[in-house]
Amino acid sequence: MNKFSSIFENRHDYARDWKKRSGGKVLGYYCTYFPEEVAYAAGILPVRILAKHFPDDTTDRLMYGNCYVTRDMFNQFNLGHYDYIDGLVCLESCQWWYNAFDVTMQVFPNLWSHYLFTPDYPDGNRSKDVLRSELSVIQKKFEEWTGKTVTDAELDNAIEIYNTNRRLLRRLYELRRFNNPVILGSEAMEIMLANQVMDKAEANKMLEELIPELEDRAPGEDRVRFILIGSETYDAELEKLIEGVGGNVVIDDLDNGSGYVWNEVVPLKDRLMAIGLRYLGKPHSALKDNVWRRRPEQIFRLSEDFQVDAAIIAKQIYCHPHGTDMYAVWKLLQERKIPYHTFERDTTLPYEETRLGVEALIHVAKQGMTRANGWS
Amino acid sequence: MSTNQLWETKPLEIWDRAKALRAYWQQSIDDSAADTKLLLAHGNTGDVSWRDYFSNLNIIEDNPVGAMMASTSDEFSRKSRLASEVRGWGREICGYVQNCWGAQFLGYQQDGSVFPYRDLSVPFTDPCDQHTKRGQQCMDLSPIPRWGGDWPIYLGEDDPARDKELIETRVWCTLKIIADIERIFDTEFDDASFINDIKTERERSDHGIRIMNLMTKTPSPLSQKDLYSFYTLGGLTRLPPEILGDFWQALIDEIQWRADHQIAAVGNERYRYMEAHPSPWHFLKYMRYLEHYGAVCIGSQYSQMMAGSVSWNKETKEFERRVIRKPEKDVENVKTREDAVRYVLTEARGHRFKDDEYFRKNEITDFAEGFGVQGAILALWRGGVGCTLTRKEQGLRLSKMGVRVLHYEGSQPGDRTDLDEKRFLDQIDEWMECQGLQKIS
Amino acid sequence: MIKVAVMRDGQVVAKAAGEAGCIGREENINKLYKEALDAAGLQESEIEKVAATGIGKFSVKFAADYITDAIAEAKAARFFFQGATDVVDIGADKTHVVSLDGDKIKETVLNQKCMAGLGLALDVISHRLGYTLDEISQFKADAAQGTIVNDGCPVFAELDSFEELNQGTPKEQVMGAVIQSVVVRLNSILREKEMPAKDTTVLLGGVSRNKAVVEGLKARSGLNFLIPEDAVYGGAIGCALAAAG
Amino acid sequence: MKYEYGLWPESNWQSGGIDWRKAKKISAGVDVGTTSTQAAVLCDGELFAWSNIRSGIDFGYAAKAALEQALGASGMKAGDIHQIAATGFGRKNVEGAAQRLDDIQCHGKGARYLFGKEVKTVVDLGGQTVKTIRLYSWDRVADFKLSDKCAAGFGRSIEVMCNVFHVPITEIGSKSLDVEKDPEPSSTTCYNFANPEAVGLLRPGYREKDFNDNEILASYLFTIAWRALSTIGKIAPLDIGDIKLEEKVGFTGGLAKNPGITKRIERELDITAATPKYDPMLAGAIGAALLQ
Repeated sequence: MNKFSSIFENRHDYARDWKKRSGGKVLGYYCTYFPEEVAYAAGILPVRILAKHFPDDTTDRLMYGNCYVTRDMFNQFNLGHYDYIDGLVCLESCQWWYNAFDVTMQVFPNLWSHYLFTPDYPDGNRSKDVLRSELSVIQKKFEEWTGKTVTDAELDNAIEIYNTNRRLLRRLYELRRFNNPVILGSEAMEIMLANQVMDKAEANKMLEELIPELEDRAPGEDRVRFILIGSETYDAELEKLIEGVGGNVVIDDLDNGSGYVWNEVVPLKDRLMAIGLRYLGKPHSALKDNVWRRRPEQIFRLSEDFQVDAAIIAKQIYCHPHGTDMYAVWKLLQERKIPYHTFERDTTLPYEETRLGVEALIHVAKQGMTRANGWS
Repeated sequence: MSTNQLWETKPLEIWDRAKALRAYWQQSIDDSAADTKLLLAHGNTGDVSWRDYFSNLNIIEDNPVGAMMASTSDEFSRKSRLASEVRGWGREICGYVQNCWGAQFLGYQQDGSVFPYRDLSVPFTDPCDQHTKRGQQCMDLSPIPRWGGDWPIYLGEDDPARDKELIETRVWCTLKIIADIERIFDTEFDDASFINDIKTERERSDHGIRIMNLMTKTPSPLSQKDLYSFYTLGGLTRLPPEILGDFWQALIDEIQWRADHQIAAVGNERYRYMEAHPSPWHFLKYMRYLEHYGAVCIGSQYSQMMAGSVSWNKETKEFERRVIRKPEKDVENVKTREDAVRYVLTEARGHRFKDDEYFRKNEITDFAEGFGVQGAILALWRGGVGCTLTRKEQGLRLSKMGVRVLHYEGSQPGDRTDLDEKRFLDQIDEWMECQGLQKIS
Repeated sequence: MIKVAVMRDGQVVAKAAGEAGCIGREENINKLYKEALDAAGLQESEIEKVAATGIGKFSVKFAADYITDAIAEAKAARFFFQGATDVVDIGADKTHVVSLDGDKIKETVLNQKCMAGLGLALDVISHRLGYTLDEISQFKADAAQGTIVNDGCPVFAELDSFEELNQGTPKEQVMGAVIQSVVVRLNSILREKEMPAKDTTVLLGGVSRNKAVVEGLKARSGLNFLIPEDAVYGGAIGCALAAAG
Repeated sequence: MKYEYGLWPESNWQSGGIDWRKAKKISAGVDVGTTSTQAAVLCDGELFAWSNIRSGIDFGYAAKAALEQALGASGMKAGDIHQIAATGFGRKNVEGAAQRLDDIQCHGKGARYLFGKEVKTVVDLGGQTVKTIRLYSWDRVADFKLSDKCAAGFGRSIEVMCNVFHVPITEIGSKSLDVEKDPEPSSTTCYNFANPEAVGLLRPGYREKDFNDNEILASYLFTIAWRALSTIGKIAPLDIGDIKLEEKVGFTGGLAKNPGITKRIERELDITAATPKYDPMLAGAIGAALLQ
């Protein structure tokens, strides 16, 4: 467990060390709709750009109104934390991410860059063809960049590695279905975040050792079961805070959480089409859920499968995709009588202020059984 | 003429005709609410004008409704925004959305009448993320059909092979919308007039380009105040030809006459400035305040966008039509609905906001050069992501070429709560006086 | 704060400063104006011209002219230091960066609304933590020792400082962190357009008296500020110069 | 800046009618907030003594001081209290507290005591956050909402603005009501915007007619009332229509004593709030004492 959290903590050193070992290139991406398999097949390490708060006096010059996360991504580049990144790829998703990508490219023009169009209407008849053509375009650009062609065998290998990774991470989620789960939400989230910044082959080896260990663990404490909904996360602070008050996040509807592992690439003769279909078929992120709604249904299905007692909705300030979906999510939670608490995150997570809401939610969910008499 | 008046000035004669058209449109909205016409949310996608070709369909687009609510009643728009905020749409949602769809939750309009609940919703996909999810607000309230849609773009040079798939997905989406509306609402799409309009569409946007070039002259025959009203009138009402008559031609002729005789929109024009993206709902107030300094606003990429996709030709010093992709079939042999849709969607990769921000970064500097502006007011809307995305960069780019840039802050275009008018007026005074201009009227 | 400056033949002969308030602001203005005149030993009739500037300039009913802040600051900077090329005015409710080009004003930058009331927030938080402004002025650069508060918004910074106190962080560290967040934000405002010149930037405004902030800003931005003795009265003096024409 | 206008008076009270020596169970609750701290001592479930002081920055000391001031000259010493419970922002620093209870439960229970059985919706207008609580009939919390991040500290901002305005905090509410018609609120996102805007309203020629002093106060307090409404409204169901709260509504917290805020909220929701038996700021402390 702590191997993963140490990789997550000093992810920059890990990436620099990977570059020394493999001599390959590191590609930064922002949105989890990025089909990483194509990059991996070309020998490139895809790394998700993560935000971590540092005093920020570099971003006001080119940014206004951004959520703190995209500001920090740009700030990290200015502070030199991402000096090992060789290229950046941006997708048609949230415009604040595009803004972070665009201003980073203006300040670091010699980075390799590419804009990949992923349809906002993922279920359209021609959307799969568009994504297929976009993948072939980016594959050619990878080949020009690395100087070697991407063979079908390499694509199959990448698909196999990524599907194994998803299966292993999905087992972590399955372990959290049971009462008194053996793994806490914060531990699982740190493993997820570590997996998004490391070489999947190495991650699979570490997961294959870790999961049997977990399965022999004694069941954890009896805690209130939460589902975490909202903007993508970049650390496990919130999960740790919830655990500090007697709760435990057993499932999440985050794009970089369950959305990252919920479905696999179904191999087809046309490899790029197979990869594209996986990303179009994954649980919708807020910006892609535009026609008949799937997100509320997905949230309810996860809540029922994992027997959650309450929902925590943590949205970044100025995160408009999740802001626009708020009504649909609230409406579902109210219909299905799932108690929920919504709050906004910013650079710092004030402990007492957040604890107030989470603790009250536990009492509303566990109705009357306060710690004094019995449960808490 | 008073001593400070540099140019002769005269009110626009076309004005009363424009007022009549707007009154006609307002009436048509009220009638349609009465006679069970289907109300379509947001559909004014600019590719296909749904109202003209579906007889029983009427469009109520949320941007103009949100803007009108904000400008007519602070109190009611504040109540609507509260109604939308307590249901989840907080501070990061565009003010137009909060105004228009907040009233949906109140259930009544400003004049107390019942809120016109929509029957279907077609997306206006391109400009900003708020648009990608626009039209969901009514769908989330009650299960009415809403269609998906994309505005595919990419950075870098043109790649016809890559373009092909991007166009195909939009063609398929548009054809699906038309077929579905026919099936679900048992109505009929008027293909003939749609195909015919494609032929005439060309000359309506030519009008736009001519107005644009006329406004590059000093003094500008038209100021943004009037241009923006014509923009919303044209874009908003899309009145049928028999009502419109030769309105656009008459407008062009009058502006041409004014340009030839140097009749200015603002008598004491001594300073020209541009603005960015939709004028805020209170634009009349601050443009008139600036006219005390002899400063005239000549428009923005948004209001001049009536002209469609244009580019600035440095040699001829003129804006000209910009077509990247030649449709396979030229206008004459566009016969079927699919041909027409493919023709409309192929022509320009789109002269829309996302294009300017994403891959035509020279657009704003060309625009400033073309109109010979000395200043630019670039608003920083905290909630409207598409309107705010690259304002700071453009500010730096413009000030590098010598244009004095003023940034003022507000929450969103349709929301008065956050605009500190006093601070904005002080900023205008400072912006003008630092450039050596004093109030002269 | 209201600041009054009386000048004769290009020299400052009297100054007065006092609370502005909002209710009864005009009486405060008149009272201070009298005070300054008495200090200068002048009658009201002997004053040739009165001008006003600042956020509440229009409350000075008897002013003949209203000067925008940028011009007043620019004149004050040149009055104090002939070779000044940039002026940074950090007051209670605004931070202003004015860059000069010859005797024209090249560019002005006003702080963003999220960071409005920088000086006021510093005053309020330090008062709440039990310090006077002079005490926090003596804080050393490493007072924060790693404590970090939000540097984007003073309200969140205030909330974070409560959180730190609640965790038991000593109040010196919390105050040091607040000062550090103010310094970070000021440095960000300096960088919005062109960075002011290294050695010819004049610092005006009430916060210029706060050495901790000024030293922190010098270290972070690399500028050596020229701070006149009457920095607090910069706006008033510049306004008087502008009135003199 | 001088800080005497924003200092609201501290107070304490001891009931003459209860002989605490005969009481079987003496319980106390201490609610340590970011802005104010209250202590309440109950004898067999009846309010015996309370105090309401400013929190300052040493929350542990504030709790001790609040208890001492509550006991005052009643002869009871802290040692005589059987059980002390702590709640609120600084509850962790209260020594001698047997339990640290959740704020929302305490406010619900305390409001039930202050307003009686018929209160169903409790609106706590505190210094840091606005909390809205919906109670079941059997006095457990059914649902609660907290104000969002950018609305933080609006309560605290009144203290600051009183110092800026030079208007005593006890009069700002009534003064702001003394206007014929409420002007538009100044910025309703955050008090950091509202402060400069409210002060700036003095700029003549800025609106059709200039603002007199009371109208500036009215515009500022209307801002805070409107910001509180965005939290209060969230407790109402999501369906169509204006905000409808379950009757009776009780206001607690510091701003409940400011008519400029409560009257405006009542007018907007057209409700008439219940009147508390004791100081509305005591809800948290009384609830903590009762809930142990």
